[in-house]
Amino acid sequence: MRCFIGIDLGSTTTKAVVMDENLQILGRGITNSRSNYDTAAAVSKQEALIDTRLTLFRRALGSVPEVSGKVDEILSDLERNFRHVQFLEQLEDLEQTCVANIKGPRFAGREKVVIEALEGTFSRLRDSSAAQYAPGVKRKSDFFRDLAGAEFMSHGEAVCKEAGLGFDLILNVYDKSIIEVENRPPAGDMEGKFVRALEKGTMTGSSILAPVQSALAIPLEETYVVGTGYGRVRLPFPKEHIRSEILCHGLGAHMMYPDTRTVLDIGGQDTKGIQVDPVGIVENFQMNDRCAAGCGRYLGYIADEMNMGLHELGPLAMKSNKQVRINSTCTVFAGAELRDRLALGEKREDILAGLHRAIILRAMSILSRAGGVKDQFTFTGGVAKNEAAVRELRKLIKENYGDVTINIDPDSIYTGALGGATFAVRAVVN
Amino acid sequence: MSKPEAIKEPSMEMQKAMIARNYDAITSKQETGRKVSSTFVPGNLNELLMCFDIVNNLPEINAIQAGMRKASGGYIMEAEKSGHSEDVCTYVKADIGQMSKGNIAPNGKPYPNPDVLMLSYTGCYTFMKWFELLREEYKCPTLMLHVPYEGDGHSTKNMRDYIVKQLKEVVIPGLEQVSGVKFDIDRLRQYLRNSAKAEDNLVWCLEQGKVKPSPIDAYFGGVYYIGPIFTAFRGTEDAVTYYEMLRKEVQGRIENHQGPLTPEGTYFNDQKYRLIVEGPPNWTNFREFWKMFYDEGAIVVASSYTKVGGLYDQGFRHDPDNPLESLADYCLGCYTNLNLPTRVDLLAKYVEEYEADGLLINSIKSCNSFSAGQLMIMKEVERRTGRPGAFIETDLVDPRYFSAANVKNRLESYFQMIEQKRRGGGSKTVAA
Amino acid sequence: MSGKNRTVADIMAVCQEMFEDLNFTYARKWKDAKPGRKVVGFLPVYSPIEMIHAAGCLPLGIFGGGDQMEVIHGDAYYQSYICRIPRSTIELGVTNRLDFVDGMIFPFVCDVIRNLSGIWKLMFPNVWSKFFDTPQNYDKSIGGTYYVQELKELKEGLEAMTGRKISDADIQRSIGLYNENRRLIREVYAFRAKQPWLAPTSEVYVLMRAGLMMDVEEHNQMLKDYMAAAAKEDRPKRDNVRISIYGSFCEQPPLNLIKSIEMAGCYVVDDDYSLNNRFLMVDVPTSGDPLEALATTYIENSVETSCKYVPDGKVKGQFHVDAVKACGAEGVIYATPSFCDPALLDRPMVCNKLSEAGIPYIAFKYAENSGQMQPIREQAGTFADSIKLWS
Amino acid sequence: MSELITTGVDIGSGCIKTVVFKVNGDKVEWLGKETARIRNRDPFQLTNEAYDHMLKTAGVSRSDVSYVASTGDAENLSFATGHFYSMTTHGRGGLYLNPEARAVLDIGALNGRAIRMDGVGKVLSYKMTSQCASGSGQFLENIARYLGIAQDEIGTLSMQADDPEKVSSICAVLAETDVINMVSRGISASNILKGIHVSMAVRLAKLLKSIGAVDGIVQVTGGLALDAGLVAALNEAAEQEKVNLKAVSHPDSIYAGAIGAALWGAFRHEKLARLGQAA
Repeated sequence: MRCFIGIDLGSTTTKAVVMDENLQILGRGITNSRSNYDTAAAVSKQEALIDTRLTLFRRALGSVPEVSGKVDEILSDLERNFRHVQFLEQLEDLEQTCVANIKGPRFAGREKVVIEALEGTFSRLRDSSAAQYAPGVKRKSDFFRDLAGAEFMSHGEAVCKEAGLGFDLILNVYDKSIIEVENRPPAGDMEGKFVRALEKGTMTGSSILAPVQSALAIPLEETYVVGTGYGRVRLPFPKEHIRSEILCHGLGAHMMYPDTRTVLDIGGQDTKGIQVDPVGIVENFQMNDRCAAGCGRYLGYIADEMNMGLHELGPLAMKSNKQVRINSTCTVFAGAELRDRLALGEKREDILAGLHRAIILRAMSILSRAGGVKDQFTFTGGVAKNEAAVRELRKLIKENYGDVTINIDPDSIYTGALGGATFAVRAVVN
Repeated sequence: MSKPEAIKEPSMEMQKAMIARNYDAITSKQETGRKVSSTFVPGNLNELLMCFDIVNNLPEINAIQAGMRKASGGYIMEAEKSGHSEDVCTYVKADIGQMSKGNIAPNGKPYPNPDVLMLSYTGCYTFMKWFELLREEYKCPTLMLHVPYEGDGHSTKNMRDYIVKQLKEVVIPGLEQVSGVKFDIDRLRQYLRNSAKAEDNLVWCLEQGKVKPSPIDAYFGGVYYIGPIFTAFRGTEDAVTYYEMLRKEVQGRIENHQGPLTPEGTYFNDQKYRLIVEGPPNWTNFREFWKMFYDEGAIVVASSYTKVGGLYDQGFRHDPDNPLESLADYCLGCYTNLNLPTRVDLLAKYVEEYEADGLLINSIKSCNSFSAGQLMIMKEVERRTGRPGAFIETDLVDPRYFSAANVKNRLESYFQMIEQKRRGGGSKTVAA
Repeated sequence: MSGKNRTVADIMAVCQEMFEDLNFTYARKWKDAKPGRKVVGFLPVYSPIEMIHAAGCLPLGIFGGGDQMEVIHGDAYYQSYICRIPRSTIELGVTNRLDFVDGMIFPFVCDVIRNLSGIWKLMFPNVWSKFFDTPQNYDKSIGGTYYVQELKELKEGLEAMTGRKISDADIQRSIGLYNENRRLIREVYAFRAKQPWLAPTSEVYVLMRAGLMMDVEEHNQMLKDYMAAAAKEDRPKRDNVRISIYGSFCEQPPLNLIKSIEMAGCYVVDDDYSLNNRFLMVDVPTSGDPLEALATTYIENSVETSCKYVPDGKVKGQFHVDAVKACGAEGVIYATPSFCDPALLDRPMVCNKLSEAGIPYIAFKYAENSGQMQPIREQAGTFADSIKLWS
Repeated sequence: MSELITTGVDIGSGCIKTVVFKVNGDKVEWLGKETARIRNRDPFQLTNEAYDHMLKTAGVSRSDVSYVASTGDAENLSFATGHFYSMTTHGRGGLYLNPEARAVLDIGALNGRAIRMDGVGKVLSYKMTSQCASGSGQFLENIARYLGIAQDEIGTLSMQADDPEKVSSICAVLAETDVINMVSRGISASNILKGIHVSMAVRLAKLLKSIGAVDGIVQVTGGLALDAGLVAALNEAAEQEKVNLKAVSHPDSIYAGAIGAALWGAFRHEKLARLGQAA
């Protein structure tokens, strides 16, 4: 079948959306951008195609009366198992890479101990992965780096302590290796992995297997790809396949909410305020200037500084009932400000609440610069998933612009890619 | 495909020779015994200085030259090392840094110390500090001409009288003393007559931006067109000849339906977007910056930067019949001496009269006189014209503040937006 | 409560409240107290507020929003490389906190404040606003003549706004009150220079800031009360060094910054904070033509600060050297707002002059909403250490 | 003049340093030292532990100590006798580590500080970097972590660079993106690290010049003092500037602040004792 793909190469994550020729979304995929853009584009596209398969499965299972009412469960089971297979595959790659990286004077005479510690760590990682992928478990991140990393820290530190070994040594091997693993092009054989996931799953019975297999057999043809985002110039695409991220964001938001007039996107290193007209055409836009203060990366730094997952910041901030005023949104100095405040005896949740407000205040300024907020308003980007940030945004929008419908789509991080995919359809179909 | 041979126009060669002659006159002052003044572009009193046989040296132009030669970055660092803040104007720092690096003019010879600092402080606060700083260096006489700002949108008799009085009682006696030449008002009248002639032709050329395709680029090309009249040549016969020549060239391009020449030496005929630009250009990456425009088919049809040294297209001419008063009016009317509402009026008028797609602002970190308030200007011009504006940020001569990727991203987004709006057809504007 | 019974804490409570009040309750109440009253705002550094007073209006000093104001719309008007005071001033405007202000005066400070006057005209076309350009030529017959005429135009503007003529006697009366205000302020400064432990700058500063927002006669009384009350305070003298602060004449630092400097072992014995009330250094004559009196005092007897041209290069910066000697400071902290062109361009010239005179100095930048005080304490503290250990 | 025990406590953003000295007039004996990484712990509690551990190792008890001098972020340290600010202490500490030094460059995680002093440690002038952090140690640490390079490998790698790649962005976050771009363009870690070192060195050289340190020995102290690549870049920057500065480091550079504090503490103690006698 004909697939139209939009890829949004952002500074921290790369997103892809697959559409059919009727502008229906078939799949979405995301990965972290890191250093190799070709790989990031390939991985996100592959992820979107995996998601497309799931959509096709859903369509196929829709006509199987035996599973009616149970399709959601079956598919989430299938996906969960698929992800687990994928995780274990990457974990193995990581372990091999780590072992290969134990060389040089730093390890002289200690190779054996270090390898043992690594093996111990990875064995625990494999064991605990089953729990991570158990039904109903909420994972901290979508990315291998984050998932493996967090587990590696806790297991590794424990293993090293038991072995009387400095953790820094192992951590360094991990840092070196994860970058190599991430930048390797993705392994193929999607279909094989789905089959293995099926086998691993609790569901058996021929009534499912046949439709799934037929869905697996549908060829996915990449009819037209449009690239956008911060790194678009580095994408290996001809110029006519590249669109400005502003345009893609505007159009993407319009596709999700046709009545939207103002869009705010908070990305890793930029914040954009966009006004769109009733047909999704951008009328006006503003972005932050040469300084990335108050962008998504800011929260990343804060999370690192507090030794927390990015997903945990919002919930902690929600616990605050006395917000601390934070005036600096310089990303790097955020850590210093945080320490300053902690030293003054302020509570973590109160500081965090203040930091979230600071980000939103920056965004409010950019919106103001772009011409204010008109009904309907759509908030997109990674920060749109953060409940504390959303709470502040709602408050400030109401105070400054009154009652405005605020749209936040759980898949809003894909807005730019969605716009790109729409452009791809238009390039061929219209 | 082989590269076509770059075309050059006679006016360019002539200007180049004029500039070279002026640098030679400056750097050979020991031999010729001529006096040299340092002064600024906006509100410069070139005709008056000529009356005293004083050669005119312009530190702003020297900083631009250093920027285009890619030397300004080093000079700025030098000035910052000696205690100048990272926050302040890079023209000043390039000038001061250049001094501690031998102060070599583009012709390879050292700049002599000026005999007088002619501080005609028009529309820019920093000028005042700049010459206070240079005064500490050169310890030479400094003549301050305070030009009041047109805060209420117009000049007043009091302002004009104040300037004329300063000219009569401070500037002219000061220049007589420095040069040993007695002031002759008829000489000034003759120079002003020349100025007015050249100004007529300049205005004609700038107004051809209304033609489609535009035979001129009123920003990147514009900085060359204004060269002689804004600097050491206004009032000279050379400048009169230059503008006659320029006019003929523009006329020729109109007849051939040609656009202006790009630095690559080809005519830029395929013009997709017509822009009005506000703010000075970036000099360190001037060609790269320009290329981002013509590569995308964007032509600048009018700009405010070409008005910093005089708002001739709005009717002002130097007037031999009222010489000192007309110098006062000239100073008062320079673009940066206008208040914000007046600047908005002017830019909105350009958008309409030149049938532009919108206003693009190049916001310069160094220049608060231009930059403070530009976002308001953009909002207002968008509101009044219903055409979208765009905002990019660079600096005059500090290479650290030119982020090519950032500028390109915004420009491309802007052009694609205009394109999309055209295709979308009839979509209504941002006007509230 | 007034008069001799007021304690420092009482006075400070009043001042602190006014200083922090971003809704300008005092000025609103003043305006409502009598029908037809008008309020005229003015920005740093210098405006002849006697003229506003003579017009029967309350002169209201507007110094931005400080560190407690969240700036949303103000940032939409300014790039990141522009100082903070115009942003927060715009924020005050668009959030209707200045909706009761009938007129605004933007005096000459720099290009940013100058252009703010134009923004104000575009944003609030119904408010009378004036860019007030004081002369940079200090010859009485040239700059003075120009200035008298400018004052006349200012007077006409105020008259048109209030619908009431201003007589010479009105202006003379106002000059008299402000002469007293300036005299008392000089006394407070002298008191602090003599016994800085009794009049910490974190107090004097707030006292001065509040003074520029209240009725001048009320402030005159308050200044007297403060000196009487402060003299009675039991505050021990500490092993601190004496320093002067310069460069802070326009955008003001957060109060915490002043406190941090004091905490790090410095007594501030001179400063150029809220300079409007000390800009004229002598009494303005109350006889003769009052406009000429104001003009001549400005021309002949006003402070040297970065927004004034110094005609004689040889004495540039000498003013600061003399001021340091007069107040007995042991060093100078040249503290400027980030992106403040006047102060930052002046800095090398003034600091060189200090060095030549053997006066130690340090320099740093701040913003009205600076939140991190650790680097400030570190720099001021090291400065205090160096004077303490080796001077 | 009598023998006395003095200690110095320096709380930094990542690490706590404590030292103990025996001072008798000009005779100075270093008895013990201890560092502790803060890593999400309460710095004051950690300081107590590290301090006691150090005293124990040195065989000194708390009651033997005449002056506890704090520096860095330790103004609120409850058991300190007095506080000295970091540029006062780094100047003195640098001089102790190298008596020929006439300037100190303290390079910490967020700020750089340049201090010029005379032969007895009196600070003549000083300046701190401020504002954007792309030239800071924290930035270097983030990039190294991203590249998978351990702290102690940075210097060696940097010195192997053949074509350093300059980081142009002013903002650290955007600079980080610059670096990611470099990796994607295949620039080696050596050249990236050296590029960062060069841009830091240029800023720091500017700082030194602005305080009038134009010749002689510059003692590098603080968290990044042991980064040989940075020190090499500093010397290259000095050479390019044609100033006769020589940047040197010392294995105990990280203790400079604590050492300076301890020694000024002794100085102050004696001064106070003299004043006490006089009174």
